[in-house]
Amino acid sequence: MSAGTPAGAPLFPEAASTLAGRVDDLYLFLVGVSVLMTALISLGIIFFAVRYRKGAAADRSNPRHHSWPMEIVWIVVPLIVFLFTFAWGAVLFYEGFLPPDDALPIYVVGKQWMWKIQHPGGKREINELHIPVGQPIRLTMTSEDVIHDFYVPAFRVKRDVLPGRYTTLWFEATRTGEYHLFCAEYCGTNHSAMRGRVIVMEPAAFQTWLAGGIAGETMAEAGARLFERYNCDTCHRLGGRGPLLARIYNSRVRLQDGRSVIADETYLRQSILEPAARITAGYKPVMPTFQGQLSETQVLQLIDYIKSLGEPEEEPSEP
Amino acid sequence: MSETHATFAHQFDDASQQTEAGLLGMWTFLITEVLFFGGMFTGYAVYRSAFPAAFAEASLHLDYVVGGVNTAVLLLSSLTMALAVHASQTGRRRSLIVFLIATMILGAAFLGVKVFEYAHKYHEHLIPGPAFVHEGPHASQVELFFSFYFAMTGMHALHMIIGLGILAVLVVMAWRGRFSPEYHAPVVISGLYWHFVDIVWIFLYPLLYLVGAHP
Amino acid sequence: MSHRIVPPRVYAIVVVILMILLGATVMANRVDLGPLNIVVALAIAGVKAALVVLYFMEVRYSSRLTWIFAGAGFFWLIILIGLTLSDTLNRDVVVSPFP
Amino acid sequence: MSERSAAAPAGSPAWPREHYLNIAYGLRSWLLTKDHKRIALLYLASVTLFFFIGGAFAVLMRLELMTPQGDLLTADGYNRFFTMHGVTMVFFFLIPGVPAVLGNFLIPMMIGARDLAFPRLNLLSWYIYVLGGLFTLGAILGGGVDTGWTFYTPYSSTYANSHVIMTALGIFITGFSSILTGLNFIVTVHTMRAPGLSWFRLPLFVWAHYATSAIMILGTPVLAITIVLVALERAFGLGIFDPALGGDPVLFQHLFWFYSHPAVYIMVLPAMGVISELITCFSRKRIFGYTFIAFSSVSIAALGFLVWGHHMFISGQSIYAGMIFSVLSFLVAVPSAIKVFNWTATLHKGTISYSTPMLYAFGFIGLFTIGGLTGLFLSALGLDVHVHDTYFVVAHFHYIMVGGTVMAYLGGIHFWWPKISGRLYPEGWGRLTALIVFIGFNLTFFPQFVVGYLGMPRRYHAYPEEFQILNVMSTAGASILGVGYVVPLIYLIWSMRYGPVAGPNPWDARGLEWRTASPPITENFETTPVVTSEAYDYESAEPGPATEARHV
Ligand code: HEA
Ligand code: HEA
Ligand code: HEC
Ligand code: CUA
Ligand SMILES: [Cu+2]
Repeated sequence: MSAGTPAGAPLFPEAASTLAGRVDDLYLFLVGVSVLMTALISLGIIFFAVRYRKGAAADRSNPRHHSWPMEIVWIVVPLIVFLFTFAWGAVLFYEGFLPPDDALPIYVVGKQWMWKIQHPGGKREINELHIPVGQPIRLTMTSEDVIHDFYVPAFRVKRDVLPGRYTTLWFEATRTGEYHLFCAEYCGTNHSAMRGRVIVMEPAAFQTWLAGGIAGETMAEAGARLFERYNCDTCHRLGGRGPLLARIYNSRVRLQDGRSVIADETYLRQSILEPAARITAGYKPVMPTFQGQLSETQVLQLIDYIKSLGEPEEEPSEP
Repeated sequence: MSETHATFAHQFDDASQQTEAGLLGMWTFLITEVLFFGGMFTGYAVYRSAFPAAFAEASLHLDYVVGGVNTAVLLLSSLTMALAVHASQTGRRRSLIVFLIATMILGAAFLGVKVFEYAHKYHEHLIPGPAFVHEGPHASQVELFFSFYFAMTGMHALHMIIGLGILAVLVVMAWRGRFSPEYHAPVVISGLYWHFVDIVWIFLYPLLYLVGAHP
Repeated sequence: MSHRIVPPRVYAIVVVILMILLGATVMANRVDLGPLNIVVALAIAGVKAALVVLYFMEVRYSSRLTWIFAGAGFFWLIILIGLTLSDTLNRDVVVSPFP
Repeated sequence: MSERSAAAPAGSPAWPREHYLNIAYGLRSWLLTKDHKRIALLYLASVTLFFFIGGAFAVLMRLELMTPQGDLLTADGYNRFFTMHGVTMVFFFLIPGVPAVLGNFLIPMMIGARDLAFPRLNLLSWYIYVLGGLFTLGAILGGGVDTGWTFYTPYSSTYANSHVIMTALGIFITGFSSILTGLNFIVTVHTMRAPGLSWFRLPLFVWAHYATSAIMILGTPVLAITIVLVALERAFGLGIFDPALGGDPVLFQHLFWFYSHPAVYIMVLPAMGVISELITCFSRKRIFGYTFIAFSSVSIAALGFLVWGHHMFISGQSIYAGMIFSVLSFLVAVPSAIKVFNWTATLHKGTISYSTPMLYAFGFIGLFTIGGLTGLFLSALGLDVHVHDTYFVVAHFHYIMVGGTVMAYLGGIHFWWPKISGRLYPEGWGRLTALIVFIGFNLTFFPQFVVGYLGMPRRYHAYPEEFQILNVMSTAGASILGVGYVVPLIYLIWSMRYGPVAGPNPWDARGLEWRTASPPITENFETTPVVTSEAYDYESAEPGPATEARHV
């Protein structure tokens, strides 16, 4: 799908994810509609302008100044096209938020002006993201300072990375190779230097890459260490003052105020940094805040540890 | 907003057109005021729905009795303002001046109480920013609440101060006998402004002072 | 001011009602109604504001245009608050995995 | 008032003995004027100044972008340039542009009034504008701002170390000038119409400005308070948007776009009003579908307030809110389509002449259509994910704002120049520049669609090499465009002294503004005109009322 000029500069972006071709289809559809409409209108204008130019002997009898049928046509026809386009775009968008269950989690922390990436196995990289081809990937992202935006044009995906919150992004690469990674939300001086590469590898090569280098501890191991270091286990143990954290990830937690929420990454993050915001039913608000003591990376490690303690067996259901 | 002469300005055909334009102008201006405060109300709505417990806790730091008395003061000032308009419509200069001054006194009383409340917050270290001190699990969201408290009441107080300035001008004009049953649009128009400021407070009071249930 | 002059008695009655409503807000706040508290508080405030607009600001005796102008600001404010909340109240739905 | 005689064509019958320009001389007579026509000229001068300041920033940016490395400017420098380009162009050129210059000059005349309802407020609005401009210029001279014209928090509130507060104040202050202008227009249109001028006899220019004013009234205050909150957060540590306190940076975006999306319609609706006037005059035909165009202005203004979230599809906004905003964005495109089709239909069976204003009008319709259609790409959720914050967006809005509004603005200035100055501009030069602008424009911004879809993010000081060719094309186009914008400045100023005398109605147009002398007298009309027919009465057999005025 990549056309190019003789000089080698591309005119159409590479398509390297399962989503890319589908976004391109919508794009080309809209290009078609636009070319058609622009041609219709500009040819119409040119035709009238020439035919009825001053001095030309054209038939000007009975000029019209309004016409209900015509108005209705050019209201209804565009409306139909518009609603069709909306539906198409909405479906693509919705699916872009629905990671498959087997998606491989990877954690991303943006900061002025670099991308810090950590694989669950503990491997870290900066401004580079190695991933296997043909495997859905799910990024959990946050920022240490301002808003950034994780953008891989070849995958046609992009999502803002916000401070104080997690956003997620998923994609599945279809072709090996190296692709641009851009920061697409203005974030200060070196915004345009906050660039990197996404390197898509064959799964086997990816495994070798993962295993290579200094074998550090996994994220969950690091999280377990933090869990001890910050004495979380004084409360979060059997008979302790806090709830047991095993199988809590993705379960439905009842809150004191009667609401209930799914314990996703965002919830876990908030529970650690602002425990008072949402108190679990049946417990006292005694947990201290760890805001300012843990870096975003450490919070992610703790969360990965909590996730490693398992998920509920059945789907979380409405209480 | 309107011409201060008892006659009408050259762009108008007659005095009633001028009055009509003045009133419509004030109403249009009040629309902008609704949306000006509206930005803050929106932020408030977002955070209150996100942190109900913290807002309830923070609100307990405000004295709802003092706030309630202040609300009553402001409502009364709206009454005196309405009576001032009435006096101007019926051409009673003396009562016009009396009611305008009464309105000013009530407005000033409101602001006085506000100053006292702010000072109290200062002593309790509840002014957001580096000096903010609050113990407890919701500390940061309590600070958020107080950011709104000061932004909203501060902006309201600023409008009150401007209102007092306008009233002072009206008193001088009334003193000089500028108004008559035929020409008193400035009083009516200023009255609209004053009542609007009152309305803002009518909403601020329950939203800021009465968040959690007071036993 | 071509329209009619409102007798002061009307103002007096309105201010009495306003004071009663003020008392009502405070009393309503003493009972814990859960999420209904805010609804009651806003409803009372809305009635108070309406009284001020209709009588003190004399909209009740004014032209249709004035009614429209008096309502427009509040209407647009509701749009602003409503659509903003349509985002912030539904964030959780997004970040959690769909059931 | 001095009684000096004008340096003008003595004895020329078409030249009025006394008019708004020669009634008084000297700086004082301008700075204290309450005449809407003079205030319009004050605006014209200041708005033009800001356009060239903004344009100069654009030129420097384009020069930097000729090469992929950031070699001409530092990264900080570049960031300041695009911010100040955006801020001056949007807040100090395009928003006041058509309304405060052409609207101010024409609305009272078009409705047969002697002035706006509140002349002093009108003058005040100009002073407020200048004050805001001075703050912004001060910030620029002091080193500038680097937040982007969108001022996203927490960057603007906490991290940026440039003159945010100063610029914010500048925008806050000009906001009030915009509010006052809108207020004045609304009250004027409601209360000051000439006898016989019912709502559906108003020129569509007036309808468009009424709708614009409504947006100014309803939107601007929200921007004002938002900016105040950011400034308070920066200055005193008040934590309204601070994520460290649990504050929500996305809330800022909601408040900002609640104004700034409708503001894009502030920028285009008045231009659409201009186009309706031009098309009818130069095809000598009544407008097609008057009521539809009139109501489409109003519905754009109203629906325009419901779509702001389309700037935030991937900002962490709820996807359901995203869907609501997306579908509403498609709906707001319908009234724009109505206008485009009706304008085209107006040409049918007209008598069309290709004068300069008409060429700009043609340019507007074509480029606005392209800009608008690419807006649909952006409001299609799944596609916006890819093109958001790329050059595709930059191309979209320049097509509408530069290809659309600036073209309409130039067309309008040319069309009403005889009324404003009493003189004709050189037609040949006019047509030539219209062509230069059209070509330069497309060469500048069309490549940006391509480079945007390729994935080049906006606000990038340096970029990967494969995007270079398209960027060089764009820079080349910008220099042609720059020439196209400087030439009219020269010949319009030239014509003020040397142009042929225009007479009251050189276009034989039908609007009330053409029923009085050029330049008009201070009170606009000798006697208040009485309106007896619909707008755009170009086809009536009897010589229009305009011809009467010509024999005076
Ligand atoms: C005058 C300015 C102006 C105008 C009028 C518009 C008009 C529109 N805009 Fe644009 N827009 C901007 C200025 C403007 N915009 C700016 C400045 C930005 C960037 C801000 C920033 O981030 O800095 C932006 C960004 C922007 C975005 C966000 C992009 C992003 O950041 O990801 C979106 C998304 O929906 C959008 C959509 C639209 C739509 C749907 C319209 C519609 O109103 C267009 C309607 C018109 C038409 C559709 C054309 C006429 C129709 C026809 C001829 C009928 C065709 C018929 C058929 C298709 C059958 N715009
Ligand atoms: C009314 C609005 C308006 C107008 C008229 C323009 C006009 C132009 N804009 Fe502007 N632009 C914006 C509004 C506007 N822009 C906004 C809102 C942004 C977003 C900012 C942000 O991201 O925060 C933007 C961003 C923007 C960018 C993207 C920057 C980035 O994201 O990194 C670019 C890049 O090419 C650009 C180019 C131009 C050019 C070439 C013109 C030309 O049309 C200008 C032509 C004018 C002249 C050339 C000046 C006249 C001539 C002289 C001064 C003499 C000297 C000139 C020569 C000898 C060549 N603009
Ligand atoms: C002083 C005791 C205490 C300590 C120390 C403590 N917690 Fe907690 N924790 C609690 C209590 C009590 C709750 C339940 C009430 C609540 O939601 O705040 C809780 C809740 C949680 C929850 C949410 C669980 C649920 O069921 O919703 C998580 C996740 C959590 N804690 C993680 C941690 C981590 C990680 C640490 C260490 C860095 C830690 N806690 C330290 C007492 C503690
Ligand atoms: Cu990070 Cu831009
Ligand atoms: Cu928009």
